[in-house]
Amino acid sequence: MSYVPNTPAEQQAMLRAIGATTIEDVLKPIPDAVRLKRPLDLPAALRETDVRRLLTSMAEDNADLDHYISFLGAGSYDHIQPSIVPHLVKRAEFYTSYTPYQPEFSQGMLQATYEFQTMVCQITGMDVANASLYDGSTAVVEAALMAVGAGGRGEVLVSRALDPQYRATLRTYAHTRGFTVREIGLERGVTSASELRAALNADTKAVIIQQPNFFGALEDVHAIEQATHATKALFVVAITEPASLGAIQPPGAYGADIVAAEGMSLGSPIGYGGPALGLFATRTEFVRRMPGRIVGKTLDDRGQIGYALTLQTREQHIRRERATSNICTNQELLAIFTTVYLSALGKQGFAELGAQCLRKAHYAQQAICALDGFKPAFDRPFYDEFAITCPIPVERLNAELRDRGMIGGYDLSRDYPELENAALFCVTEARTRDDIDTLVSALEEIVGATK
Amino acid sequence: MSYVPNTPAEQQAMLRAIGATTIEDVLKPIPDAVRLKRPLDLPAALRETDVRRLLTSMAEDNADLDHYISFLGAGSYDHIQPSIVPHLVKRAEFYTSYTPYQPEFSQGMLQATYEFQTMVCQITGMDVANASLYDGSTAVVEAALMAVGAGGRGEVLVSRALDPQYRATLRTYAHTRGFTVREIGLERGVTSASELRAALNADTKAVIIQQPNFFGALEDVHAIEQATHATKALFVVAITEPASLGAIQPPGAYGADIVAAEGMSLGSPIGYGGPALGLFATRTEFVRRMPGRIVGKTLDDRGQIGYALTLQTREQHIRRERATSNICTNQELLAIFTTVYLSALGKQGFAELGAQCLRKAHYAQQAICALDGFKPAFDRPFYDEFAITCPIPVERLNAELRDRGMIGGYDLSRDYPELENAALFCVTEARTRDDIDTLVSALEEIVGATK
Amino acid sequence: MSTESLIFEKGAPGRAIPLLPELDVPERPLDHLIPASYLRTEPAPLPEVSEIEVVRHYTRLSQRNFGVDLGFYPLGSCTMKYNPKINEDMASLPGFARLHPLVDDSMAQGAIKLLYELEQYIAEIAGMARVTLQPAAGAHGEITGLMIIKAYHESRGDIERNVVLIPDGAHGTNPASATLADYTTVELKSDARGGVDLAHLEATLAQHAGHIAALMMTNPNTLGLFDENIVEIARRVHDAGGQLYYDGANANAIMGITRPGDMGFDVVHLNLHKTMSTPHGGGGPGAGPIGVAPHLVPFLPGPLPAKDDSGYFWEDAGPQSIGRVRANNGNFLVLVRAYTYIRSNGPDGLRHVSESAVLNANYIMRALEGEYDLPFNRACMHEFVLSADRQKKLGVSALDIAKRILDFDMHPPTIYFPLIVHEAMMIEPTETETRETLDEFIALMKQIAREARENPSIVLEAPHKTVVGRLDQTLAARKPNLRWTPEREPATV
Amino acid sequence: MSTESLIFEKGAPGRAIPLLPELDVPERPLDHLIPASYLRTEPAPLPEVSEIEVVRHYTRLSQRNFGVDLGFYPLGSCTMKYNPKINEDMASLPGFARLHPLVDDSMAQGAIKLLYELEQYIAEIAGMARVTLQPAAGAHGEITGLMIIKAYHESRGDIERNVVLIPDGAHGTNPASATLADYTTVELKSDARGGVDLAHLEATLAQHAGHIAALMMTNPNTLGLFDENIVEIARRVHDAGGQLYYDGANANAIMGITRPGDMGFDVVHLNLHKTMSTPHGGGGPGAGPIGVAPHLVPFLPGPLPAKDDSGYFWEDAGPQSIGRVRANNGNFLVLVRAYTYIRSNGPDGLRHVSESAVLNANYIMRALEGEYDLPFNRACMHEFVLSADRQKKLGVSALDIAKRILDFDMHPPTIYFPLIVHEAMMIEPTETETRETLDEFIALMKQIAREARENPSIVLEAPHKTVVGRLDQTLAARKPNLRWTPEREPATV
Ligand SMILES: Cc1ncc(COP(=O)(O)O)c(C=O)c1O
Ligand SMILES: Cc1ncc(COP(=O)(O)O)c(C=O)c1O
Repeated sequence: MSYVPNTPAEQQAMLRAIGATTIEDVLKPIPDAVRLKRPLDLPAALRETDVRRLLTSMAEDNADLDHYISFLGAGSYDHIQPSIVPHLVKRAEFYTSYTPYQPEFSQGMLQATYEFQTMVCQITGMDVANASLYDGSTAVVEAALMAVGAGGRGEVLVSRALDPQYRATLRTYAHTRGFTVREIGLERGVTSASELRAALNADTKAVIIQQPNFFGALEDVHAIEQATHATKALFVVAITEPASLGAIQPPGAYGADIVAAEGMSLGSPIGYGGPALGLFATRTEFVRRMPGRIVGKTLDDRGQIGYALTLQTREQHIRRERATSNICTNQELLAIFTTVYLSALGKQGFAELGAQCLRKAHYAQQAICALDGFKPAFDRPFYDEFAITCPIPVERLNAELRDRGMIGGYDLSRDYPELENAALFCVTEARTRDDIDTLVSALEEIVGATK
Repeated sequence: MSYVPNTPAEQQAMLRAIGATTIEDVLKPIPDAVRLKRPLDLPAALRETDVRRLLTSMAEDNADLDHYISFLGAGSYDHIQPSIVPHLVKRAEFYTSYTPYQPEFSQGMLQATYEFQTMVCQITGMDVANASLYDGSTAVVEAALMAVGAGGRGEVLVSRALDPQYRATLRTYAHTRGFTVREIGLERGVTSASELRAALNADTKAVIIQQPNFFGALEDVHAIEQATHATKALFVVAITEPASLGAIQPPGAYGADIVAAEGMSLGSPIGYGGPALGLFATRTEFVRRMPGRIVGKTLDDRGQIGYALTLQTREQHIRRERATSNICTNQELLAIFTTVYLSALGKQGFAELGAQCLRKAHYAQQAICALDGFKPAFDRPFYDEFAITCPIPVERLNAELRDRGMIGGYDLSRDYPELENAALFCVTEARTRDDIDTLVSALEEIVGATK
Repeated sequence: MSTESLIFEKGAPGRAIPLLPELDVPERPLDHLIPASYLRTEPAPLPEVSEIEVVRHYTRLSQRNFGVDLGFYPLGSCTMKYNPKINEDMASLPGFARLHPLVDDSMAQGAIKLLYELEQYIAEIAGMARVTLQPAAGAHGEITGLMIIKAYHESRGDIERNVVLIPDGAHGTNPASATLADYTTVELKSDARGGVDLAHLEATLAQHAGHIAALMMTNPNTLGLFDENIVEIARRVHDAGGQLYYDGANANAIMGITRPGDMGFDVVHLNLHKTMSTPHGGGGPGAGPIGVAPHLVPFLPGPLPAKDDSGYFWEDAGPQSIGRVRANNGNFLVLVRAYTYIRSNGPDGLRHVSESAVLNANYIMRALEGEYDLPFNRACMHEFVLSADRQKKLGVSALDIAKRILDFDMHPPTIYFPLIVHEAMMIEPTETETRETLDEFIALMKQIAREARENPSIVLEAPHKTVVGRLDQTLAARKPNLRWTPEREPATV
Repeated sequence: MSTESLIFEKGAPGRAIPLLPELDVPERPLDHLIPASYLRTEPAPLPEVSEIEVVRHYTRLSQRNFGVDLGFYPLGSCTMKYNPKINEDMASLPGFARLHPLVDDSMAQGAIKLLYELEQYIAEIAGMARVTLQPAAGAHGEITGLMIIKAYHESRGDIERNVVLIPDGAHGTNPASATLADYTTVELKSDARGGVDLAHLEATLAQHAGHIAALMMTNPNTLGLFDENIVEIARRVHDAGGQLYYDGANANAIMGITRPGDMGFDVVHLNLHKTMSTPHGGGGPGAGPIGVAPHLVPFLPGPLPAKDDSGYFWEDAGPQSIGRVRANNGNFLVLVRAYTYIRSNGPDGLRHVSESAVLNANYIMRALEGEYDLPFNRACMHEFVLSADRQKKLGVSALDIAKRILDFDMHPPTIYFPLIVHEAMMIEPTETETRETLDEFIALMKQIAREARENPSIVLEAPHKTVVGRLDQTLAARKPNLRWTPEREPATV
């Protein structure tokens, strides 16, 4: 299947027009020494229908959320995508365009991005937001980099209840960039307040916590904020489940300096984890230190309202090695998913989303804990995820659930060896009571059979 | 799930604005005697996600062509739909519009329809085509009505090798409208030439045959044309499989007066048989007697090219009881499917389509006939369908095939009692050699097991 | 936007998109498979274009088209309401979209179930006994209904009934369908309140005594007015031996409020592409199922979806059936959309739809009655008809007003229909419009009324902002150019 | 098209779309579930709109945007080629789009297989040993590559290497990434033929002897020129102990013709959203996988897809790995599109892509060299850079020319990049354009050159036909208004 429109005859005529005979005449600048003298070793071309057949069968080799009842979250959440969202986002004018360097030709994308920035502020309670970063984990990295400052060193304190993959990513960057990451241990499922206080010092550039944290538990953000701001550190709140902001206090309300979040929950396909959507919001005073693209409202030469990229002097294409970040291609289309999604849900729907997740997760948690041998790993308030200590290893439990068409909770012992037999269950609005009851019966049956 | 945007409060304000208090004030003209005093007896409203769940499970209760290997045609054909076709046709500007009564606002649809009319002429070899009718069967009815003439009586001769459902439909209309339909019997799988000649008389208004006919066999159209035109009757060619026109002589080349066809093969979803697409093409001299909408090219008041509905004085909304047809809503969007499909296939692809179906069907027919007990029901040239006499009843054969994930051929004894144990197999370009070989092995195995 | 040439004017010789699978059976010469005389001698002269050309061409054409998703579309009688996207998704499910119509019933249980239930829903909404889902559109429903009525009369030996009564405001499909059913149409006059003139009805019934086959009418009628005498009308027609056919194009006004069956109708069609929110697709496809009263059930086309202990199946029609009115199972994917819509709304939702549609229409009507003539000053149902007579006297016609509306990204109302109102403008806002949109339309109509007085040329020369100006429809009809030809010469006919 | 207000300016209090399921568990007060202090006190002030408002708003916004599906988009360095629709379909399959990233490997066999094979394809195309698919974009690939290079040097105790060399024409992400990796950047001058100035390279290497960590470059470079000295450059940098990083943004020129690995590069990123036809989505998402030479494999981020007798699985990275560079498995659905594209084209197809891209660029370059300055008169690769210096003397800048192009439904080239060419216009037609489109663009550029001489004001005042005129970017930056607020006052910062 080729997408080159011109026929060999046309290409021949074009070659003639530029005074060449064969394409080799044009490729001459490429020295013979580096030329590939054989065809690439790749499978032969397939026609569209054969490609479709091949990929469809590969796709069907996966256990997707349409065919399995899932209680897996741990950073990626299964929410209902309203029908209008893909219909609108997949308008070709949106997805076949590029970065709006020519604003007169890109008002649609620019305006939608301005709306996106506004909505991110509305849900987080922050002042300003950018037009997206790669994902939640790199958004946390950018927050740390912003806190540390250009070329700066120092230390960043990170809660061990921050998503393990985020911590790993942050460590990778910190090592290269040259600042220290120190982890703050846990106490009953949340960041240890005493450890944090002990660790804070004049060199601390930022404190990074996650709310709700990796265990779904709610951190005592006020205490952390006070401790953090008592030094000169920035208070960075990471969010992997922004649907929580429908019900939970927004970081803007408790003094966060930066919110770095994963936005996939808000309307994007879960897609085996990507493309993801890094959300980044901060306070007005930091706007010129913010990474990433920003859209602003302005006027045209006829006095009409219009939108354009702005504050570009922060960016790599202007400031080069002194840019606030190296990001160029971002996750713009995902931002549009979120914009349409949040428009569709709206004020009422977003609150309802938060409340439904909260209620369903609590219904599930109580039902599971009523089973013999299952008990809460922590007694903390939680949002739509909760850790349960199970009577048998989570791996075994999940293998049994899989055979029953279910995807079980996340095996916490993978990242927290001390949490043996602990599973992190997630229950969103996409699960029905029936789904939950099915899980509970299955758990009972599985554990019963092992006795 | 409600799609009414205005809130109760807004509706209350609107009522006040028109001097009413409740909606009942506005509904007053509806007499109490005819008011429904109870809620409609329908299932309660469902939210979008519950509707999706419900319909998805109903859909999965069907054996669709993505999950079953099908050899069923008999008027509805499984062809490959190129990916771009739905992407383009499902542009909201197309499908959420209505009949282009305001041409300045509908140039897109009008131009595409003008292209459709042209393509229908190009593939059929006819002079003019309309913008679509309901389906192939009613297109045949319209052809008969056009031949009989307004208020006219007389007789229409119809081959028994015309799709049985088409014949049934024609009988229904003919009875009401007041003309006679006489069926011409078969001879070795095609219309009996002698019976036809014997039946033709001064009262004959039209001769209707199908090419390829219901058995996939090719009629001797030249002989039929000569016999038909020797009287004053119109020669109507019905086509259920227009993909055949990639390989087979077009009706325009053998003197057809009207082509009435089912266009679903050309890019539309098969959709349990509907929406279908009636194609109607004829010769220039008959254009003012043609049923249905027609788009013409014209100029605007600035001298620019534009497109508009034309020859509307034939139509019901102008001519009312003297219209050429009662059709109003047609199958316009399906016409756009066909237009995009034929553009995508293009000159080469359409010929390739015809050739592939022809070759694959012949490969399959030979392989099946090489099996013990299977033999051609007729020894006629065929396109992508062929009738096979099987060693066991078709119903039994098909039940076995179903259990093996296949959809067998059409059981011809349903409509032609004389064709006992005869199955009509269809093989299009959408079947692979592997599919065919799988069928052949299965047939062998099934019949072997019954011995 | 600049103009867009025809697809035939694009591309180049030899360009093609290799869409089909690689041939995997022997590539035998075609004339070894069938005699050469059956083979096409020249390939069809279709376009020779690349994928990007096709994509750009039809994407650009789509942008030259207006749809409900872009703005207000108050096209009277057409019910251009919002078409929910979930309907589209459900109709695209492979289990529906990729289902062969002739598979064994055991392989189509979900589809037959859907049709079985949809039939019941429509019967309940219309107040009828049973329903056929075969008809592809309203007009198809009409002729199907008339065939049933004819078969009914014939079954009683009542073969002299050759007259169908049709009010003067009726849609053109009504008389056209009557002719197609071999009936003579007789027009019924409207009275001063916009309803059927009872005296004229009486006289007509008397004049054609013994010959009345049916009355076809829509209620609310094409003026958007509910005929308050409907019970009386039904009684009189029935007394005269006629059947009552309900043209359901205007059913968006009545769901859950009143039912044609309860008004006395014997046959009812519903336009699912109007009332049930399935898109009109630029002119179609739609679906026009009809419901019938108990005495007409034996005449319905078949087969009909049925159910027994072993599941759902297609039941053949009985001996009195008129027979099929088309191949296969109706416009199935349109029916899936309608089913989705009914399940989404439920009983209360459907009633709310109709009440809101009626409210919206009255809201606009009352706001505009000062600026335009309102021929019948009564509460309207889901639509109403204004007359531009007053503007016409200033030289500005309904057509001019319509063209002026185009300049403001709104679709104009239906114009010059019904025929009984001079310079008619038939306005149907539907229930899915916001109050703000209604207010914008009202403001625009007032502005145009003012322009007609103060600056008529801006209206007469409209549209100003569309991709083409007013099109010469006379030229189009006088010298029909109905297809492209390679010589680029019009194929004049 | 008239303007479109913000979604926040639409709707009305209380409007909502009931999209979520009916709650089916007990509706307990939220503060019975968690302490009230954790609960949001005010709902987020999101829009209160109906479905039709959302649909119309974003449909209309989409029409205010230009994309490849509408027309020519020769944005240099960005490879705005046609994005095949089949790629979109494959990425929408539920088995991909609805797959949770943390399911057990046994439940993601198809996905891991796809990534495993894609890794091999990319390695083969780039001439590298292994590949990580984690990076989300080119710049992400760059920083990942630099981290690997740093880890490599560190692993050898070679910790004094703190300098990254970057040619003066390089893309801004290169120096920005180097800074992020805590390197000092040193700019390399270009020579008269547009390549790296070997003498300057030599001097720089000497000046920073023992400190050279890497050279980052793209070849063909940002002038669209292939650096013929690449083997020599690679040798010298390697001799100085540096590693070679290949910025693969311009790989559309070389597939199947030459490979970065064969040129001597140690790390290569490919922009799948450019070379492999996945859409840029208005700025993203993309994917920027990197391949590395054998000696760098131990440093790759993990996990990596692997395969054994029991199937596919994720293999953890070894002890030398730099660690993750993001959560989960990369921009997976973008990778699915790229996989689809590579399978569609096959080896010959990819080579044909690159050859055709090169041909198209040369075709335009030769047609325009008389009208605009061509700073380097050599055969170009898949793109080339013109200078509007000549026009600038007439008062018409590259920016003005770009704005004038907008009037003709084409997207302008990249302007003012690379920085080393005055009034640069960087033109990349890509292989998916027809000759006719190239000819149209050529004609337009000639017309604008003529206008610049004869009627400059028409260029200076452009665009004339877009939905907004030239936007005041100074105002935007001086008084940033970055979000809507209810008071409708800009949140000035
Ligand atoms: C009042 C009325 N009756 C009948 C019809 C015919 O319906 P259809 O177009 O579906 O055939 C229409 C359609 O416009 C109508 O408005
Ligand atoms: C030459 C060059 N290098 C690097 C990049 C950065 O790639 P990305 O935008 O994917 O981060 C670009 C993108 O525009 C580029 O053109």
